[in-house]
Amino acid sequence: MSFLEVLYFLVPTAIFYAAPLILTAIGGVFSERSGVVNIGLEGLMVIGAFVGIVFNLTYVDTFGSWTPWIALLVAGLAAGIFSILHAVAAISFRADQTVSGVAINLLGLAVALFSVKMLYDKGQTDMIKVRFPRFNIPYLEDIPLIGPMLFKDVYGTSILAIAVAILAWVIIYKTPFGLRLRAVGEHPTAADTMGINVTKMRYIAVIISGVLGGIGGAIYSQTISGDFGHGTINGQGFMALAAMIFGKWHPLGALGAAIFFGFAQSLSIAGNSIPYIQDIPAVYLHILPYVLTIFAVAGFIGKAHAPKAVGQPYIKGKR
Amino acid sequence: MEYVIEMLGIRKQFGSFVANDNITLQLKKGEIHALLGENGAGKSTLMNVLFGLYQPEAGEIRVNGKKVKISDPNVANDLGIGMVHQHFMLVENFTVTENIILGSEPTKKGIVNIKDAAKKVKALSEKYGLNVDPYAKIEDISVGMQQRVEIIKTLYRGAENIIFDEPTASLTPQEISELIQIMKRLIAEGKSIILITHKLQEIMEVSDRVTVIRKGQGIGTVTTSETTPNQLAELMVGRQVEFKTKKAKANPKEEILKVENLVVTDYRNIEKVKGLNLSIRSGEIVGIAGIDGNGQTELIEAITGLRKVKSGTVSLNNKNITNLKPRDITESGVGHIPQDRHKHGLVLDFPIGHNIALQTYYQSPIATAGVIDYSKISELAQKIMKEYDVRSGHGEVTPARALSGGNQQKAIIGREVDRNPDLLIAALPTRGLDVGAIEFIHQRLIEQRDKGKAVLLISFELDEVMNVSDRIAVIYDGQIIDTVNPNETTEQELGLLMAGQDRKSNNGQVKEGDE
Amino acid sequence: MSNKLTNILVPVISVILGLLVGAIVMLVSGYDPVQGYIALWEGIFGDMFTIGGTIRQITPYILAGLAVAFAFRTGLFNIGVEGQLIMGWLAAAYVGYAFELPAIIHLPLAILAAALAGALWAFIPGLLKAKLQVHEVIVTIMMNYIALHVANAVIQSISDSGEKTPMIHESASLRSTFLDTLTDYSRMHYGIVIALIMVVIMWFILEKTKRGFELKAVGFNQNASEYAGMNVKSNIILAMVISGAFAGLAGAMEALGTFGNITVQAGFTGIGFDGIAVALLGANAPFGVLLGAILFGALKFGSLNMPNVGIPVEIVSIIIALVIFFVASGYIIRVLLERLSKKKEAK
Amino acid sequence: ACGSKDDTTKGDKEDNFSLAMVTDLGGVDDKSFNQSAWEGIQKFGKDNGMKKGDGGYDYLQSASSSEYNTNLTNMNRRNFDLIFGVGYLMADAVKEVADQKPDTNFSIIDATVDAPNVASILFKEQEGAFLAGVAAASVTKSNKIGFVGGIDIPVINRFHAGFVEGVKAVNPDIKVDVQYTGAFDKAELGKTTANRMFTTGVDVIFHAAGATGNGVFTEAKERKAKDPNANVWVIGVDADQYKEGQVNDKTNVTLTSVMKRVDVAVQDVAKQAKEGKFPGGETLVYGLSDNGMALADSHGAISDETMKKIDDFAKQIADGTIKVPEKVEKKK
Ligand SMILES: Nc1ncnc2c1ncn2[C@@H]1O[C@H](COP(=O)(O)OP(=O)(O)OP(=O)(O)O)[C@@H](O)[C@H]1O
Ligand SMILES: Nc1ncnc2c1ncn2[C@@H]1O[C@H](COP(=O)(O)OP(=O)(O)OP(=O)(O)O)[C@@H](O)[C@H]1O
Ligand SMILES: [Mg+2]
Ligand SMILES: [Mg+2]
Repeated sequence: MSFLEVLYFLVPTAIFYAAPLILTAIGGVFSERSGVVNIGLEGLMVIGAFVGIVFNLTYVDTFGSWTPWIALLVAGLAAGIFSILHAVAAISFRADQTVSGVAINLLGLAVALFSVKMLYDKGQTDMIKVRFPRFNIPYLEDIPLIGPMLFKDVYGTSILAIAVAILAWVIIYKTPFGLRLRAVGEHPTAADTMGINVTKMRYIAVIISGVLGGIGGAIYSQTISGDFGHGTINGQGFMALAAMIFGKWHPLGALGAAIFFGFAQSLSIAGNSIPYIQDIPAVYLHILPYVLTIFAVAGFIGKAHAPKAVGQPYIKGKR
Repeated sequence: MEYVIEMLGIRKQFGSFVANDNITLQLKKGEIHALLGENGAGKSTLMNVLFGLYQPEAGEIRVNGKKVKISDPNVANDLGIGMVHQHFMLVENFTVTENIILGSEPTKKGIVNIKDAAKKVKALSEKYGLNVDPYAKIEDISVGMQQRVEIIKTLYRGAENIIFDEPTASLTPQEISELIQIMKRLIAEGKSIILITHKLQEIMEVSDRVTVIRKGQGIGTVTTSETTPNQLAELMVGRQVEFKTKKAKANPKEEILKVENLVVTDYRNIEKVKGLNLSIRSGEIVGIAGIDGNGQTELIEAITGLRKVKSGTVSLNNKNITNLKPRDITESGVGHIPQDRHKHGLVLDFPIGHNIALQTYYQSPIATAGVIDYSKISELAQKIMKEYDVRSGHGEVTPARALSGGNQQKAIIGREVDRNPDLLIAALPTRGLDVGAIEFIHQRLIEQRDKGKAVLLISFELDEVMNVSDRIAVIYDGQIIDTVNPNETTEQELGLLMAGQDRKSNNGQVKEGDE
Repeated sequence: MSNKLTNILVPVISVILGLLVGAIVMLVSGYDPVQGYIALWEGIFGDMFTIGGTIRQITPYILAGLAVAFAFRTGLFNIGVEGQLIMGWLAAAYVGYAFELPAIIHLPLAILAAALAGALWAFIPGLLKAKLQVHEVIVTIMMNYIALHVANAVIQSISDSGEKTPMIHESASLRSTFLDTLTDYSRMHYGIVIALIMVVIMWFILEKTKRGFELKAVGFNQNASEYAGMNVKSNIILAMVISGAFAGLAGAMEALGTFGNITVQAGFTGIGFDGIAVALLGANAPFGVLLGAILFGALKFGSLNMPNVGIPVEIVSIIIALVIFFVASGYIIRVLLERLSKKKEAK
Repeated sequence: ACGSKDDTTKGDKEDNFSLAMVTDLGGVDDKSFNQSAWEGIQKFGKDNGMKKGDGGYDYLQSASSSEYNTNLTNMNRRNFDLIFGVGYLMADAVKEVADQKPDTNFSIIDATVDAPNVASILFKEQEGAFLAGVAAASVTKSNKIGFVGGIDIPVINRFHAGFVEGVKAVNPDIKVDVQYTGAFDKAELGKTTANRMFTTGVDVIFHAAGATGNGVFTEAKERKAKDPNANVWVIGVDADQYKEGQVNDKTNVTLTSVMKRVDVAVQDVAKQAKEGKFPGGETLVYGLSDNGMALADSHGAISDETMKKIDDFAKQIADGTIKVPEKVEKKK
């Protein structure tokens, strides 16, 4: 591969790989910005991946080529509802938020696998037939250098992910809702004295994280694996968690971090067709993405500040 | 005269503990009404009830004569009640404007209209002379400005009646006099104020009437002009209180601490201590007077090893301790009562007993061969808690968090003094405490002095510095610009010095302490 | 109601609620819950084989739970137990087959190697956290993947492109003929003794030593600890290292007890992640972790018997997750209990 | 539920023979060798009038490696006469349980276990892969062919070696781009790898990477969906992966699949066991000659001419004229 070829390969695959992570990590941003730890992202993705595939398989004849898109919505809805469990436990029942997130992870997988068994009487689903197509963007694709990198072989889901990231940034940093969200996560008592309903804000935030995590999962299952089984979502949620922290709890940061992961991942694969690099043992390429990430957080990112009140249940009158 | 706010027979319980018991408070229009009581008397609780944060178990609240139910702060806002909380309710990484508009944000097409809001903030701040920068981040501004932000928050929501819960506890004297001006301006605008403070001179200076509560019970309301600080203190504590701490003349001996040409930078690498010299001898209390931010924090942290010294030396008993590890410095004989008891003084989630052992847990007799004998910790804690009158719910096993500020502070002082250090550094040791507790702590500092120890007192309160110290070193811009004898100076003179005015240019005479 | 009683009642009620919901799920999906729970019970306590198997299953959970709990107690979130466990597994398996030594040296050496390997793997995130304030969650997640690939590569290279290491020598094994005959070859091994000792050791470190005092203080409030003269950085690193050593020991259980070697891993073992649940079930206290591991391990192992009567194992996964939910929501159970007892008093 | 049936003596094997299998992590419908094994068992059961469940045929799935042993033991306690452990991962567990239960017959697939009551089943993956190589070399236009492997282990090495050999047999100048992804469960790695290969001109990819291979199919299908004229092909593995290659009603990217007929082997061993001729202690190696390996129907993707070539090679392999190596020279 020539340098340019490598670039034309790296950029689109990185963005593609990142899409589910972006959405899920931004879900995490919403939840944690409101003060609720969400390590249940993995479980939310599982629910999304599962519902997305089941919907796609079931309604493909009804909705045709729109199926995957509608499946995203349905998956988001399902995971949003599922996340209410976490919200109730973490916010209303004052559960340790990490515990309840772990429970979400366990429960998500268990419920999804059990349902697959009930629905299809087997351990994993069939392959879906209708997927997201990829396309070139007319005119833009002809721009030299940038065209082939950004506007060829584009996935609608990648556009969605980037759009959601920008939208999330606007919501979190520009709207009253976002201001309140962040206030609730930093200093809930202050927000309370300003007449903001802390509990409500946190519920909304957790549900948003459910919806986005669900969509993320459904993107993964519908663009990458094509079916759902026990291994479909395998640590993606934790990678999203890492992206959220890496991105300093900022939607655009999460976007960047997820794309960085994708970039590192693709780089390790591209390495196989770059002279010299292809001669080093495969294991070094396999661990490359993770090592790069550690170097990146250690070297360039430094200290990241979690929202101050994250992890603490809000109890009126407590100091 | 009609009342704008009436709280009648208020009762508030936390579990089985009664924090407010049948308390009545009536606020007249246009008055400054002081609310006075010891730490934990129930002042904040009462105000939180008025602000809708707590629901009372009994009693009623009337606003402009009409009975109301204040179910949450929104209702209070709508009724024109605003509150400046004891612990600031500010989101640290938000800007001033963002904090002010939070909860009632002006928008344009769904987007927060920060520009408009900032203009409004600016206007309000100019109208009342509050001087805030709408775009500054809270974490970057001084406590005084944070306080003003809190005030604008209430004004922004159109508050007519404003509660100030201990607004002056963490302010410098300059900031306090500014605040008093502001309150007077608010009154002039027709607003009414409830003011909580432990500082009786403030009450005397600004308030019209005073309501006193003791241990959750209402004691009564008096007109300020018809009372004296001594009477107020007695009403609130239930006994006579000494204001001017009694002490014998100092008898300083050999030099304990010697700081020479000290240069220290802060966390942003900006020089904060710039070639400072200071010497403290055994048997004397040296007070550092100065406006916050003139290098006090960096000085203490440098002496105690918490911050690296850039140049210069610190020696203790003629031994160079510059840049030693904090523990080595502690062991050479330094005790430190930190400025922020929650952040630096205590592990709030530990029992108070563990906190009392926080400097000695690793030493004999508590620890042998790395193993801690927890019964020894209990013994030590019980002893110190008895000696220093530390009151807690369940003895030494009570979480430190559950102690009142005064008791937390007494525990810290007990911990530090009990080790019998040659040098005791006390930074703002009485911040936020009631007169009774202050008296107790001052006595302890003097006791140390009388035992032949050196005491370094840092305080922003001039009367505390003047009362307790044997010598006052004035810090300005990272240097000790002068040392004065408290008996031979006035608050005015100190104030000028602290503002960086050289005394030489005033009266052409240099004094070297009481030498 | 006394505090102690509630403290016992809350988890018991949580388990009952979890089982109850599980029964409803079974009913709704057409399975017989009675049959299901009998199978579950027999899968746990049915005979010596299942009892032995249950204990075997519990063993690594105890250690993984301790690893997570220890980090939590010192203010750190170690999601990297999984990777530390894999490295411990690899190290123990290697020492187990590569050396020929008398058992009295060999076995401790293999165990030590595992602890060291786990500790080393945790040292890196600890160091980065202490020196550069890098969030340990990111680094430990990454270290998990690195462990997986590195372990596989090492296995391949020491097995000459094979898929597993040779079996460990008898002298490094935790298995015994006595336990095998007693429990009908359940593979139960003496690792449970090590795990129990570690429970006591963790308790001892945290509750008795001055190191433990420091570790906890640093975990709660770094500023105050620094002011009190503690070395915050070295305590953070030490906390991670100890946590990693526990995780490495969990790996030793697999290498020296259950499996006797290490095979190329297609994915994570899951024990490290389950350790999070175990730790939190046990409120991060050593003896709590033990109870959490018993609950978790017993349900997990017992569930294997359910497909034998035609009930999918996923039911038990659902039950486990629900139990964790209910335990986590102990606050609300407490509130309800208090109300109940108040009503009784009123009568 | 377990101990109660100990009274059924093992003597009456002939009359009511029963068999069971335990899956490795893949699960019984992994579209791969577990599924194939289960299909074989089901077929055997139906052919012999048996019922699913105790005394007939059944399976247990394993969710983690510590469960192999327990599941095998459980099956033994349910008195199945012949128990298959499917996948190399189960070798140690089969060995251990077989040693403990010398009266029960076991069989291990994809590995060898040395015990008198264990029949080891291996496949000559390299032979099937060789034919796939021939097919690939015949349809490539770019003379670039790809191989995507899962984890670098002997089974996958055999696919790899055979495939490369087959390609070389047709045209030694063709370059085979080989990449092991290090995982069997990471479809995104398969997809990205395939993307990289297709981007650099590869037009046929053979994958032996389990679910990671799903990503290879995904990439090929997306390319084909976008550009129906694209020359992209995937060769499936283990089972017939024609369905996985379906782009739409008309198009399919699956060239063929290298089928590992675990079902055939399972039925063969089961038959021998039922007849009392259980090949305990033996290692049975299934290859092209005994239908243990085969290429799946190409549905017309491979020309008749090429098919003939393939058949030719198949014969030579079957009769031993061509010996296909099991290992490739590894890059160091
Ligand atoms: N949320 C709470 N839960 C339980 N008890 C409380 C709570 N808040 C206050 N208390 C109790 O009520 C008493 C009164 O507290 P309050 O904060 O009103 O005192 P205060 O008069 O404001 O003291 P200070 O001068 O120190 O500010 C305290 O001593 C405490 O015991
Ligand atoms: N949420 C709470 N639960 C229990 N007790 C509380 C709570 N909040 C406050 N308290 C009680 O409040 C009292 C301390 O209140 P107080 O207002 O006197 O402290 P303080 O002097 O204001 O402290 P500081 O100086 O640190 O501000 C303690 O007795 C404590 O038990
Ligand atoms: Mg108060
Ligand atoms: Mg106070």
